[in-house]
Amino acid sequence: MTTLHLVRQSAFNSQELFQCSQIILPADILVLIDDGCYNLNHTLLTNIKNIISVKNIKVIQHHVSARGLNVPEFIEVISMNELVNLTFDTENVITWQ
Amino acid sequence: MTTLHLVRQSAFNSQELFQCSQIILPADILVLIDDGCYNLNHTLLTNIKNIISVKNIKVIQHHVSARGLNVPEFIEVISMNELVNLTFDTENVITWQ
Amino acid sequence: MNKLAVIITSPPSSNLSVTAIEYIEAALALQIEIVGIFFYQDGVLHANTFVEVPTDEYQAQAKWLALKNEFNLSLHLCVTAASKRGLQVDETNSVEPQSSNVADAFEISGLGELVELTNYADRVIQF
Amino acid sequence: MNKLAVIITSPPSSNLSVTAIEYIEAALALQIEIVGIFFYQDGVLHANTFVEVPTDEYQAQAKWLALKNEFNLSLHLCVTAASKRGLQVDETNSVEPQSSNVADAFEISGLGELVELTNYADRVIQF
Amino acid sequence: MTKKTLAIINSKAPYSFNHGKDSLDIALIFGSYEQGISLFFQGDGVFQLTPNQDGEQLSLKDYLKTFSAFEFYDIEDIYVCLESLHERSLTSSFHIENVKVLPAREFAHELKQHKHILRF
Amino acid sequence: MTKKTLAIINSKAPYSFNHGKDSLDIALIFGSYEQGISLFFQGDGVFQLTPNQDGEQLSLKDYLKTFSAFEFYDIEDIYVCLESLHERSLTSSFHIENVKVLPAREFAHELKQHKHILRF
Repeated sequence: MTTLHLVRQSAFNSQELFQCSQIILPADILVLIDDGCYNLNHTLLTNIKNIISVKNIKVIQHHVSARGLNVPEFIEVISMNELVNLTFDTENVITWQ
Repeated sequence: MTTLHLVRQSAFNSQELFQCSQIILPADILVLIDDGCYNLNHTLLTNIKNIISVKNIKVIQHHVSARGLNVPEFIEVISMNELVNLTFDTENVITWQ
Repeated sequence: MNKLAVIITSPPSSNLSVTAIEYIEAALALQIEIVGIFFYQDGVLHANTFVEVPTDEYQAQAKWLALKNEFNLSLHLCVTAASKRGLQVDETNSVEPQSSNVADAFEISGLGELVELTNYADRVIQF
Repeated sequence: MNKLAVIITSPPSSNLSVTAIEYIEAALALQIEIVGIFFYQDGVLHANTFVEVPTDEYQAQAKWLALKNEFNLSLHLCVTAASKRGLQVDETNSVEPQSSNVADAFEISGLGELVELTNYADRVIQF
Repeated sequence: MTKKTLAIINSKAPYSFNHGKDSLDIALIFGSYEQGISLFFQGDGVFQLTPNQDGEQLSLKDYLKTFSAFEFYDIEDIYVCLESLHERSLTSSFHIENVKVLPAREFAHELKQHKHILRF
Repeated sequence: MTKKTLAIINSKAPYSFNHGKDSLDIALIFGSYEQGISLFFQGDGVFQLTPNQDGEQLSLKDYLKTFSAFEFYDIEDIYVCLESLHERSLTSSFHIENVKVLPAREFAHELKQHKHILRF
């Protein structure tokens, strides 16, 4: 059972990423979208890397570049098409907004 | 110069109380209203007690009782009328919502 | 006499606007002069006559109308915020009155009105 | 074929709804079957013909109409959420068509429709 | 094992936000259509379950009272995140019966048993 | 010392919320009426000032570009909370000139010099 977690908010502003980190399980996938992109610099992301494989943390390309943010090398940048595919490659999805 | 700080949000959910705690100054007054009442149990309130006198931390009576919360003895419970008076006893007001 | 202006940014469906109204009622009871209420962001929905609230829930719009009637409060609606949220604010008044959905008690204003209010008021409070 | 339902809870003025529309366009391009879009909470403002967005800004409503025309998407408007936010959703249709402010492309629905969508869809995504 | 149709995570406190009521409306409809639905409470959502509340003091029609109708609607699976209670110095005392308090990991495992997950 | 009329604290990131644009509209009106106004950026509000942003990639008309008109409107006092930058691993690099970065305490002292304070 794999769940896709979409995080749309900044963890510097509210608790979505924190609550996601509480219940994310090892086989799950995390995609940072919208203001979720700001979490690339948040320490909670380090906690999550201790639970899920770093290859299962992704960020939407134009959402991160529009915000002028740098993406660490180990984080995969994906397109909206790839996000749609991930939706059907996993069993269910939680939107953290 | 005294500023009245009205905190309307839970610090367990978002960053208003944290940001208030960053800039509150010793002569200021803090009133917890609406979901701000949940902050009675938040550790940030302890930080704020190290900056402003505990007698300058207050909570709106029916907002806290409607939520079924207990008020620590040292926190003053006030009415809406008293909040209006505080607005004019201080120099300016910041609503943290 | 103490002069107060209030900025309302919370929608009628939130309990946050009940608090705003209670605060204003308390201020009026304490003889504070309210120089104006400015509705901005989601607060503009308070003026929308199409907004339907179940009869057993808090009727924020009726409260504003009652306060306007009793105390002649100025209720200013920010035109930009209002038209983004579905209020028909044709300032030329060319629309038929019955086709507009702005409650009569509210005046169509711009942010210039907010400049006036902040200049005139001793305190501005945001709810 | 993969079946998708989408729940829209963000208002047209937020960039969050641009993301939702981009996602739906990507899904359609990938031949995903979209069984319906359900507008709930502030998402209902997407259907409001009185909402005016400056011409040089993102026109979410025009996007929905174009998607409806090209792909025959079902756009369901939650009646309870809509009437709370100023949409005139008289289900008896007794109002004159020109006095309603619900865009034609949207169907007035209830939460029962959401039950149908969740049963029929392989995935439900909330934006 | 048959998956239940829908799980809803409730994440907001009851009065300043409408999310709790919007979630409740969905839960009752699913219940009345006899669709499997489970309710999860995490973060400030746990404040929807704490005792001694009285929304009428806030001039509200108190939707929390409707929670007592869950059994009538066959809504039986109600889960609370233990860590969310601890963070808020709350005990396992609630205004309705049959609430299951679970540590975050077990809470997550229950959540995953649903075909669809919404969050309000 | 004459107090300035208005200070606005900007607390939200630029795109998902409309708060930044709503605040900007107020600032420009106050500027055009030649009313003293100062802008303060704290929390995620500092993301309204970071460089290399391009809202057009999000299909937006990018209101951040209007910030370059602040000087024209005599909006000259722009303050950023140093701690907010540090928390977000940001440097003092901004897309407009003449931004003053202040530690929280000094930021607070500047803020108090205003007759009214709004927060968006």
